[in-house]
Amino acid sequence: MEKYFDASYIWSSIPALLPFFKVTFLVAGLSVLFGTLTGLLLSSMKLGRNRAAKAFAEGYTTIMRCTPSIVLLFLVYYGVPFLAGQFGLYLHDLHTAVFVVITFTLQFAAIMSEVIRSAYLSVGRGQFEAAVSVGLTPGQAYRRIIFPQAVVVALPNFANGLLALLQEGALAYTIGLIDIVGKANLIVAANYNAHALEVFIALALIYWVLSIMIEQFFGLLERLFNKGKRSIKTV
Amino acid sequence: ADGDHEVRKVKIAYDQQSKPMSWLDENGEATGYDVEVMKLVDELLPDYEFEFVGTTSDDLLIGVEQGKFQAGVKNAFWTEERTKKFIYPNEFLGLSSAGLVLRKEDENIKSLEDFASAGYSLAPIAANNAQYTVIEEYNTANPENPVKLEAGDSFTVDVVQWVNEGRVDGGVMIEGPFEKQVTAKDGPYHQLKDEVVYNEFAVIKTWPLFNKNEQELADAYDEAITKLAEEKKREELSEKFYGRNLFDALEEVGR
Amino acid sequence: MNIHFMIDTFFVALSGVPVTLFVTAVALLIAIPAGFLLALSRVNEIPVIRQITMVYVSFVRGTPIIVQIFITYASVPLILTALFEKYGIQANIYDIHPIWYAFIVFSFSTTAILSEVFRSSLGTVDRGQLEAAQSVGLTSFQAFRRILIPQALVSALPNLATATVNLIKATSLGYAMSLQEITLKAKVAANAGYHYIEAYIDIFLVYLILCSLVEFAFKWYERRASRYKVHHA
Amino acid sequence: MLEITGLRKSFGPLEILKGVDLEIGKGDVVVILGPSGSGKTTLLRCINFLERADEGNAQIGGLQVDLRSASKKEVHSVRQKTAFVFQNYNLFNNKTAIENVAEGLITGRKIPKKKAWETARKALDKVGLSDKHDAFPSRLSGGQQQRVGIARAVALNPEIILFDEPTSALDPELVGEVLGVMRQIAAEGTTMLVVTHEMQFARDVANKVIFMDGGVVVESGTPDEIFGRPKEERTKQFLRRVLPEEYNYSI
Amino acid sequence: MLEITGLRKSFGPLEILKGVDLEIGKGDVVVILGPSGSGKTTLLRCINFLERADEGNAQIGGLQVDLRSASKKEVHSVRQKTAFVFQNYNLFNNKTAIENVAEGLITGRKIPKKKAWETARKALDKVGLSDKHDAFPSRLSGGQQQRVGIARAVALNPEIILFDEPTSALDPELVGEVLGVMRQIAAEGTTMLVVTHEMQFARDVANKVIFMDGGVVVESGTPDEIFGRPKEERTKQFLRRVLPEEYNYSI
Ligand SMILES: Nc1ncnc2c1ncn2[C@@H]1O[C@H](COP(=O)(O)OP(=O)(O)OP(=O)(O)O)[C@@H](O)[C@H]1O
Ligand SMILES: Nc1ncnc2c1ncn2[C@@H]1O[C@H](COP(=O)(O)OP(=O)(O)OP(=O)(O)O)[C@@H](O)[C@H]1O
Ligand SMILES: [Mg+2]
Ligand SMILES: [Mg+2]
Repeated sequence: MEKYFDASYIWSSIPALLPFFKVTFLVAGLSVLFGTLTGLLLSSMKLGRNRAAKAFAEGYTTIMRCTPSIVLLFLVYYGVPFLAGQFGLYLHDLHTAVFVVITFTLQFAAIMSEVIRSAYLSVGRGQFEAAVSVGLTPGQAYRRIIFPQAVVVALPNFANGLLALLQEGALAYTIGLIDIVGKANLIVAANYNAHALEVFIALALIYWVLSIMIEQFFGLLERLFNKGKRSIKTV
Repeated sequence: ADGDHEVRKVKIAYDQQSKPMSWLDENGEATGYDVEVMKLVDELLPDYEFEFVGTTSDDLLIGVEQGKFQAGVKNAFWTEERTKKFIYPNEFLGLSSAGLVLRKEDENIKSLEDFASAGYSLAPIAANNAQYTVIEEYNTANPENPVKLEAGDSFTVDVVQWVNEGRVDGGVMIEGPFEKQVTAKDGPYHQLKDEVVYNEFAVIKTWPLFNKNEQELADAYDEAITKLAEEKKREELSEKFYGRNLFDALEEVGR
Repeated sequence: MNIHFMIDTFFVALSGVPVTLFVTAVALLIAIPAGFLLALSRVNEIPVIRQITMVYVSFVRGTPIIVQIFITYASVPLILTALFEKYGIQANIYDIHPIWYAFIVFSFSTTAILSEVFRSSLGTVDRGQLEAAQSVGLTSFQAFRRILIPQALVSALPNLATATVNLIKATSLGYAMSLQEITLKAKVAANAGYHYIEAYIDIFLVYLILCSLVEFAFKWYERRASRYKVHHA
Repeated sequence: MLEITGLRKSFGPLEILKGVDLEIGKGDVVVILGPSGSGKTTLLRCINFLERADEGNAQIGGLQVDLRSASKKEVHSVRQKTAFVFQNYNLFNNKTAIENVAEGLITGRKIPKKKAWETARKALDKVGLSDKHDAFPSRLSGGQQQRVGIARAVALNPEIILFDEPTSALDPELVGEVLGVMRQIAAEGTTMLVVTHEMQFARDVANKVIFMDGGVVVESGTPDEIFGRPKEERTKQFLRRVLPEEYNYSI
Repeated sequence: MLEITGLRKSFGPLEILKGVDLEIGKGDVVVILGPSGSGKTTLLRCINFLERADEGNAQIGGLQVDLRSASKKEVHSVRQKTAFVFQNYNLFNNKTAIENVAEGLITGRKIPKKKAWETARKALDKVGLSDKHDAFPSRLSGGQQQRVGIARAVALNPEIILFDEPTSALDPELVGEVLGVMRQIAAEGTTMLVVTHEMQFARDVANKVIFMDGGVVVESGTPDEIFGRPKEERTKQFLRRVLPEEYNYSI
């Protein structure tokens, strides 16, 4: 085993990988931002009374959930410029990262629409009724009463979605985006495929530390938003 | 370039993880045998300006077909069927030496026939890799004595290590990488130089792939490459990237 | 676009479905009980196991599956050979079919995800249900089996469905281990003529059909399992 | 003050309110009695537009509205004139007791923050919660939560307060507490419409009792009329079942 | 039948039960009264091991157990001898009415399925639910659910049934229903320990009333003694607050 495994490759890869984290971060960050906004829209379609909008939002969610990310990535990467081309727009020069962000926005929106929907439903209707009965407008009731309570419920699932997104982002290298995973692949290629194990262990370590940080951060947020809520221990 | 002619920018995709044929180096520059030849072609074509776009093999193939890229290099071999999707120019880009990596004691296995007869197992090859095609074609031609061919992914398979470990009996490799890994003094597997061998079984022409609408570009390429052939530029690059002038073996190249 | 090729390859891709489903089924069979036990260990705050579970869950949830696949695929044989040599065991671990690696990787990752699913679903069952069961003379084990688990299952089902769909999609990464599943088969077929667009569309269709069916089955079962509930407007 | 005419409401095929008429004068305390499912809650909810009626008109503090088709603006002004005390409290879980009371004043009524908190403080003190201003609802007992709900309604100083069974989830000692607070508010001249099962309260505090069954007002009158000389058979039957025997003796 | 001695229980720093002694004879119906928070529920829960006591002994139907350190087996046999009727019903949500009743018989008591269903059917009929055997709890009204809870306890034919405020979550019409069922069971000679606020029931049905406050038994005696001639000041005070005035007059 020692013959093939050389831990020094792990330590030398980490500093080479880290700078590329900002690509991963940027792509994930933008996707989360746009995906959450789109998800909000989708969930309001699902909760609303318009049947066509509801059917659309539900169909959209099913298709997105059932499409492997890699396939979606290719569909967007080639489909979007193709469609734009029909309208005389030339989009082939756009940076690869744009397509990656679009892909993960589409996907994250589907996940978030479910997260938001269930969080909204978990806040009893009574809270809304009480708010309008003391003279708040529906808008104010959503903003001041429903939203802060729904956030608490949504946080753990939001964290789940975020972690999943960071992982799925690993696929972006298939269309040539050099994020942290892409860089790991390049390092491996530069070694003629030798010592790939060590490089990927380094990659896993970085991801692991990041996920622990995210978990801790969300745990903190949960405690922060959780004021006034009685937490019941399970079983 | 003459002033009244507009220079046309074209995108040439390359497989960025295929050292030494093509890769993205530490400085973020495209390089490798295939890329360097194309750079020379660019220099000879005043009407064109090449932009090299690094990507993966899958994306390169789809991208060139769709016109996202005008051409691509990925150590591609020629098959009849592929000519329906892409324009193959008249002139090839380079040569690739394919060989079997074997344990020292199997040194006497010189060809795919020998390998197949021994009933040996072969390391998986990525389905979109040219080597896969070579073996597949051999199997089609020799249905009574096929090599056990398995598809996998290049980045999970480390041929030299796998052969040495005994995980497989042999693997297909291009000569260049083998040189750099094992033979070279600073190669990561130099310590295995007495345990594994590389037995070449074929030298094969490699081609750039052009989008179906790029006949003009392909013709321009042909013109340039003919000139380079005269200047023996490809031979120099072969020496540089593969450690050996494969053009010496041009006579025996079947395809 | 080559429609003829696309149709042929659709069936080639379809022939990878059994392997995909097999891996999915084995992973679920292992992960459901294992995930449940881990969830119990966290719910009941069993000291050491709880910490180990947390570290394990954060690793599996935090690192890309493709990286987990790679590490398992590359290191398990190395470690096993070293062990076998040390203890003089005569066995050739290289004869192992790649599907075994798939079982390992996907069972591990699904276990971690399901442990979280079960943890939250156990929290939705009222403690009174356990007390009522004990008060009519059921043991804790009987209470779990007959009262608590059937109820927890209802709230776990939507998440279980998501996890299953994600698992099915994730098995497509099995191509990296030469697993003869949908993606690999389609891509091998595509290689001869470089029909990659057609292959990806086939892959898309097969997964869409497969996952929609799974989603539909779960929805159906969820309705059945929750028939005791009244749905308020 | 409040006048309802021809209120009808169905849920799907089920007609719950079958034409209800109602009149309440300024300062009145009106109690609605009736068996479970008779539509009492639905009536209150329709008045406050928590449910849209299928038909009916209301005149609330000088404002004339169609209960079926009132505009968003009209709904909002009706809600500004009323307050609702919910059976299950419905306190804002994410706000402390005092924030619960102040929310409607600050956000709904646009009262300056300082003044709103002053009012909220007074309202909480009035219901005997001087020491619980900063507690979250989850840390209050049922009776305390119900009292915050009442303080929240009272602080708005609305033209009318609607109570939906404000004591039904409380234990007997707490019932006394909450009814005491309501008595006091009634004494201050606030108009109240109360759905309750507390006969004692109805008799002592109300100046009008309405008996509902099957979606219509069966009978209405002073407490003495309803409890002492009920006219309708259905009313008598209900009272027999609900009142403790001794209570009947004592009348 | 049931004898408790020296029962103590704390939650964290809070001592809830401060040494409770209790004796119930076969066929007795004992009612426990007391203000909210006095530890009534905790007492019942400790008897059934839903909470572990810190100290105390019990003798239940011939079985002597230490309430603090009883073994799993002992706990199980105590539970086989008792049944618990919960304040909030706690029916098994995933089982129909009849399955709720049969579950303890089949899985707990190992009674053959056919016989268990027979018993369950009879128990449900007895509480007046002949037409609801196959309804899930979510489709039953509160009173119906509470009656299923009682049927579930009765069907087990235990040596003693523990009731925790079986009527407090019901509306007045349903209270009568449930108390009627309990009266009937008492008449059949079942031993019962009942926490309730229904004074009427205590007076009519109980042959012993226990008044608890602050974690101890303040006073106990026959209903006439407790209601008519309470000795302790605390008892008098509680009864004054809880009983409707007319009730006091009528005594
Ligand atoms: N959203 C709804 N959808 C369908 N039916 C409803 C809805 N809300 C109420 N109902 C039905 O309307 C009827 C009247 O309900 P309502 O709550 O007004 O009764 P109530 O007089 O307040 O009874 P209670 O004393 O039990 O509170 C009931 O039969 C109830 O089942
Ligand atoms: N699990 C617990 N943790 C901490 N304190 C508890 C717990 N359970 C009960 N208590 C406290 O113990 C005291 C007695 O509770 P218990 O439920 O026995 O009262 P009770 O007499 O049944 O009152 P009620 O009539 O309101 O039901 C209360 O002050 C309560 O807050
Ligand atoms: Mg009501
Ligand atoms: Mg209690």
